[in-house]
Amino acid sequence: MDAALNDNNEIQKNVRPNFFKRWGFLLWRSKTGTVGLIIVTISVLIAIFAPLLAPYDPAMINPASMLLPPAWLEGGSTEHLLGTDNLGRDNLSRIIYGSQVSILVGVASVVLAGAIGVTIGLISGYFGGWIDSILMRLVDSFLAIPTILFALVILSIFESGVMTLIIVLGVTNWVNYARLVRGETLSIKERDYVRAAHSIGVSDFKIIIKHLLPNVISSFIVISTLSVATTIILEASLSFLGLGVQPPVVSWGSILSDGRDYLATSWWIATFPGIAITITVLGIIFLGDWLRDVIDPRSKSN
Amino acid sequence: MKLNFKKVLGVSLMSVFALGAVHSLADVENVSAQDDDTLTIALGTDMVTFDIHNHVNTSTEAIHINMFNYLFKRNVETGEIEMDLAESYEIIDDTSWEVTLKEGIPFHNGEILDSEDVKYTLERVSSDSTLLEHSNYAVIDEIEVIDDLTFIIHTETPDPALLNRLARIGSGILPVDYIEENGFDHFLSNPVGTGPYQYVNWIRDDRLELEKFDEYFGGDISEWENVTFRVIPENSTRVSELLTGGVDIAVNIPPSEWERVDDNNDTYLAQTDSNRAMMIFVRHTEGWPTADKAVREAMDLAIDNQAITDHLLGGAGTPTITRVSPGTFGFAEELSDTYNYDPERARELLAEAGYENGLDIKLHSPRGRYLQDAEIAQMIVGMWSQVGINAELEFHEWSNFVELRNAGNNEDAFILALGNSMFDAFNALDWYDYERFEGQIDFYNEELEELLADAAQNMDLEEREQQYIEAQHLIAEEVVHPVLHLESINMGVSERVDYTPTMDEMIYIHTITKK
Amino acid sequence: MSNENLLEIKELRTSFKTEEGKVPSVDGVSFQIKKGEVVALVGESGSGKSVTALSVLDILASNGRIEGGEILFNGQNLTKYNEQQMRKIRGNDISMIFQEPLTSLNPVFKVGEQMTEALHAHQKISKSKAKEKSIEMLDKVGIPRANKVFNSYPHSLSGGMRQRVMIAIALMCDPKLLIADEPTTALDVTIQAQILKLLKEVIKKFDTSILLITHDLGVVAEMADRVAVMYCGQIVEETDVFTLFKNPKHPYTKGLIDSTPKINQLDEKLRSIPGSVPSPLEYPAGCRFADRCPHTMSICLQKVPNDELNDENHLSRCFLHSDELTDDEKVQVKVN
Amino acid sequence: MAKFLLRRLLQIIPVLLIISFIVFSLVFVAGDPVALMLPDDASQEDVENLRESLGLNEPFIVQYGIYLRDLLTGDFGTSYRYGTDALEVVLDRLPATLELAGLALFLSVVVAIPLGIWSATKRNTSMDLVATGAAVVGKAMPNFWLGIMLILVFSVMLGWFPVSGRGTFLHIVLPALTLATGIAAEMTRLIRSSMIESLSQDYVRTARSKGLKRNLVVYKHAFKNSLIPVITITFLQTSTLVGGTLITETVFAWPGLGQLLIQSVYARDMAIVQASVFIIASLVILMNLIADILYRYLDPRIKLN
Repeated sequence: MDAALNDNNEIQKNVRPNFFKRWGFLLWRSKTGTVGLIIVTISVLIAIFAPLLAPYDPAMINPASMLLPPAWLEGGSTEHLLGTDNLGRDNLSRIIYGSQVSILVGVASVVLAGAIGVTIGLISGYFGGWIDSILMRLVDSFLAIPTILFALVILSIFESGVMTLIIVLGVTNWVNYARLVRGETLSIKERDYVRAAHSIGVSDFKIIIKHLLPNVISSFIVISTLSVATTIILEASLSFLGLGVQPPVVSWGSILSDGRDYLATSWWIATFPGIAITITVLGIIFLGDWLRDVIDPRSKSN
Repeated sequence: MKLNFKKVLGVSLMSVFALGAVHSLADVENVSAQDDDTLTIALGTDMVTFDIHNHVNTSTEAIHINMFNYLFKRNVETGEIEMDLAESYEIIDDTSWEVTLKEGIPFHNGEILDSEDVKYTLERVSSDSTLLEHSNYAVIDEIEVIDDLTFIIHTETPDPALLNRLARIGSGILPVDYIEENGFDHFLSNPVGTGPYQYVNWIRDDRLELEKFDEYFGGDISEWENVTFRVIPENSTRVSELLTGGVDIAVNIPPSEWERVDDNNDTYLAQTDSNRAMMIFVRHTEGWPTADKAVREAMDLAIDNQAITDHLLGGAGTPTITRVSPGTFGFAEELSDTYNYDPERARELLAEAGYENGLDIKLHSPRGRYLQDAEIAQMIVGMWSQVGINAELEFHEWSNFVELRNAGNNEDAFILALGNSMFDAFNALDWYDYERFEGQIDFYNEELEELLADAAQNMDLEEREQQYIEAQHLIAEEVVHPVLHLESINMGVSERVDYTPTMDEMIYIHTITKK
Repeated sequence: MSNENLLEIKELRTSFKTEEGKVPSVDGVSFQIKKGEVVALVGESGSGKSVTALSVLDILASNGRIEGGEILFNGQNLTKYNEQQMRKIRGNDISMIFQEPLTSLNPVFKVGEQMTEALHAHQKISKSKAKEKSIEMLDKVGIPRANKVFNSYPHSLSGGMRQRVMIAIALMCDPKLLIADEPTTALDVTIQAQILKLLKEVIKKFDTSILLITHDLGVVAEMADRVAVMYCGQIVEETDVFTLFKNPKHPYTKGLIDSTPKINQLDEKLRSIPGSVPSPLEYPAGCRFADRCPHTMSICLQKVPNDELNDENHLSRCFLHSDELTDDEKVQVKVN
Repeated sequence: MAKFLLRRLLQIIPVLLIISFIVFSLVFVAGDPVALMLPDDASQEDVENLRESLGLNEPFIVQYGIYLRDLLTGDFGTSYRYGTDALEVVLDRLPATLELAGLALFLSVVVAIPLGIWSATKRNTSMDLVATGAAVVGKAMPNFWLGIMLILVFSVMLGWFPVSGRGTFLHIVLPALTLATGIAAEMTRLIRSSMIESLSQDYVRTARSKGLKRNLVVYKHAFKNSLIPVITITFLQTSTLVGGTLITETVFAWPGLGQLLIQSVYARDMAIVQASVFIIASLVILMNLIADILYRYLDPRIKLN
């Protein structure tokens, strides 16, 4: 029997248990969703309890034990499970503390970008006309300049630190949200209940908040989860360009980029944060995919 | 519409790919490093420009040294100033020097060197204030041409270091007829000099190709027919290119790779001390904690210079108290290859200065500009914290760092590494001149100002040397600022080539021989 | 209409793996189709009639599987066929037309392309010959300016025209059996009549049998020779079309017929069948129609009725016709 | 189609205008280039007359006006580092980047389409999980880490490819692979979902009912419908692609626009920064326009009205 050639099937369509049962079922059934949720929860917990988990102070220089390999390789010591870097700092503690900044930058910049993006999307979608065309041209121009280009130019002007990083990534990434939200608003705006509310004199502002925002939030959640992943990856590239977070602050991206000169000799300094980034991004994307299928069932991509 | 999308998509993308492949094949036929007569050198940053007066960039001069000649040149071993384009010179009075050129020196385009070339070149840099080298040559008033081969250099004030000044970055002599005929822009894209190698081709951020100038006035002194300077910014890539034989010499090998380069049987690590001193400048402005000598001394005593050079520089680099390096005129030998380290004393000094429960300062530092700069900064902050100095470390990208200092916004301290291309104490010690760094350091010492002003114009060389040595001792006693160490030059060299880097960080192709 | 069976389905069982568990959509279905005969499968949506049709051609969705039973076509058991063998059958011996003409044709290919490919799949035929045959077939199904339609895209045609193209495609290789899954549901009434007329001509001209899937009794009356009424994955009644309308035996069939308006009873109030179709995941123990049936007896709630009435021309799966019931089994039970 | 084309082209003008404003304000805010152009101890008066000559004392709007006027003539000012016209330097470096980006895009398309289709037809099987996992890992791996590792393995250890630089065809292989990985991963995911969408359409079931071979059903009927969004996806990767060249060109010492931009930003050579950002933005806009046009041209349903 040939598999998966055509999924149009009567049974799938008319079996719809109630909403919560559905979440529970879907989560339990869809392997990737569960895996994603577990990974994301673990990394968030690591970030929150970093001070308790980290065996050493990430910035403590220890000239005596420089470039120690991980414990299981010969020459490694169990005091430093993942070995030490070129200043003798404990790699494991740095990765644990690094999670704080990487996740914080990812989430905070996405929230900022989301706020700007959703507002502009709603306004442009709802009011349409020349407002819409101006805002959309603004969106097109921001889209035309790759995010990393923006960050490169801005961060080299202003001193880069965690706050500036968040603001810069937030101010340049809002474009995807604006386009998405505008699209949704355009379609919802046509719906009768919105027209009805409009006709009985409900203020535009209230309509946007009461009717449009809730509908838009669901797909916003999906997009924002995925772009937290992209931002974490971008932070590593910015560190490579010397524009990421500066010591003593530490992030996965900064450890990875500082360790790149040692890839040939002490490969573990750069590789473990790389693995941390990859696993967390994997978790976020699986979670994002699962959220998309739960929130808007129309898309059949699961 | 019988358009088959798949074909359209395939064809369009194939063409982009084919264009690329063909283009790159027909492009520069990459002369492989194995080809015997070609020397390939990998630099970290690209040469900036052929305007010899307008770059202030040591790695650019390291290339120009093979294409242009100075009037005088510094003997790498002895440190003596010798004749290069000049045949002889005679001091007429304190402010005029009569120089005679060697006869019949050809430029790469066949033009013969004469006084007009010297007049045009030296007056260009000494008059045009927008040129980056202008401040080092402003002392030259004008060049009086006597005849084709002789001319008199008139300086505005007596300049005992004129010879050193004319044997450094910015002293190359340009072909005036060639430039007047084709314009300076044409010169910039097709440079002509008198050096042993002449220009072939320059693909920016990729490679600069030179070839041997057979009619070089110094004769046949080099074994290499062609030289290619390649630009490879990423450290690990540059090292990998060296290890695979893609290049013969790679500059700025990071300490993390020294062992790997030395152990590899096809390559070895060539190290020498450079005259670039790593220092921490501090503010002497009123109201800043570092204006107090006790604090400065505490900061200096808290730093274990040897630990830095041992742990971070693999033992290369020499701790020092004076920033003037060996081989420089006026070098105070007793203040070199030594350092003060006494954390206990540092704590006492801090207590005396009223900071027994800690001193909070801010340290600015560039990142990725000098050898291990970020690591050294973090280690110093660690050492200071042991004695109760809590330093907030702030890294800056280079342009911001320059701007921060120029605008005088720097706070307590900043890290800087400075070389001395003149190999004369004047160039090193003028950093302690009050006006030069008003608003940035504001260090003022009456006695030192007079000493330096006098030495700058003292034509009696012995006396001048003693004045500079005395100045260095005075600076050391005052602990004007902690000085860390002299950086090392670390080059990776292929076994098929024999080369030792020189302290002036120049790359003399003719000194590189085949094994 | 010879009496030898073209298609014989025995105890067919097809089920689907879904997140909520395995759904038995076809639960032991058996019926036959003779050459040149039109058999209609009637029932509400979700009764398994479409799945039965898809099972014949084995083009079920990825999570669907034929669990058991046999599908004999000219005596060959299709359930034993591998993919290559099934491919030779599909579109050649058995072909199918679907309900949504708008989405059943590929929007990015021209009509002609979608016709000739059916020929090339089964016969060694030159491009021009295939084009010629296609245009000829378009004429046969009553499409004006066949040449122009051959070169146009599906979205430029009307619903009726598209359904005609579907039929033309299905007939390209002169199939013995045509499965029509709700062919006229998506069309408006006037076009519906034309399509039904066309299907009748097809039977005459090409001597094709038709398995007609529909929920519209009017279409059944118009087209079918025999009818099988399906409910919850099972055939509850099967007979010839005249007996079905004149003398329906199974309460569900009666309910269906009563709930369709008749020309001569316009004033009477339409009666509908109370309750709704049980979910396939929780079929009741006894008869699946028990909780909606006006004559439910106690036995209906315990045991599953089998072919209680089974004379050679009429079958009904209901205890009302069985004569060995004990008294307490016959006790009437009020359910709705 | 022509009306649509005209409207789209007209839309580009305000976009380019906004981009020029963004680029200019970035430069304006970047502070005083003069400080960097003059030697450290240039006197205040030197600084002053240089500012005057560059017209840096004019109000913002006037300066923007001058800037715009020059822009129209393609004059982005002269690069103080290279001493020549900025646009000339940028255009001189563009072919290297286009060549690298072009090959990377080609590689990602050649990998992503079959992988995307394959994992779509193997949905919910363990194979699909492996493919999706691999795609995510490809996307999550930072470019520079991958680049350095490729060099260490394929050049240093195995010696198959030269380490860096631009020259023979062998030089472009590793950089293109590094750049293509992230793009291919992203495209595989997008193609997979687009294919799943097409595979669930009614016409695929009709195609199967005609007895067409499996590959014909998947690669002809289903893929052709996905081809249209796939083409759009391919062209929309330009922005990510160019972003990627910044890192890849630095790691592989590839003399392209990406590396030039980084060096210029570090050296505050704002003329080059402006020219590069503008050229890159126009390239991205052009590719987005092509994507739009191709989308409309290839989909018969839209072409008609």
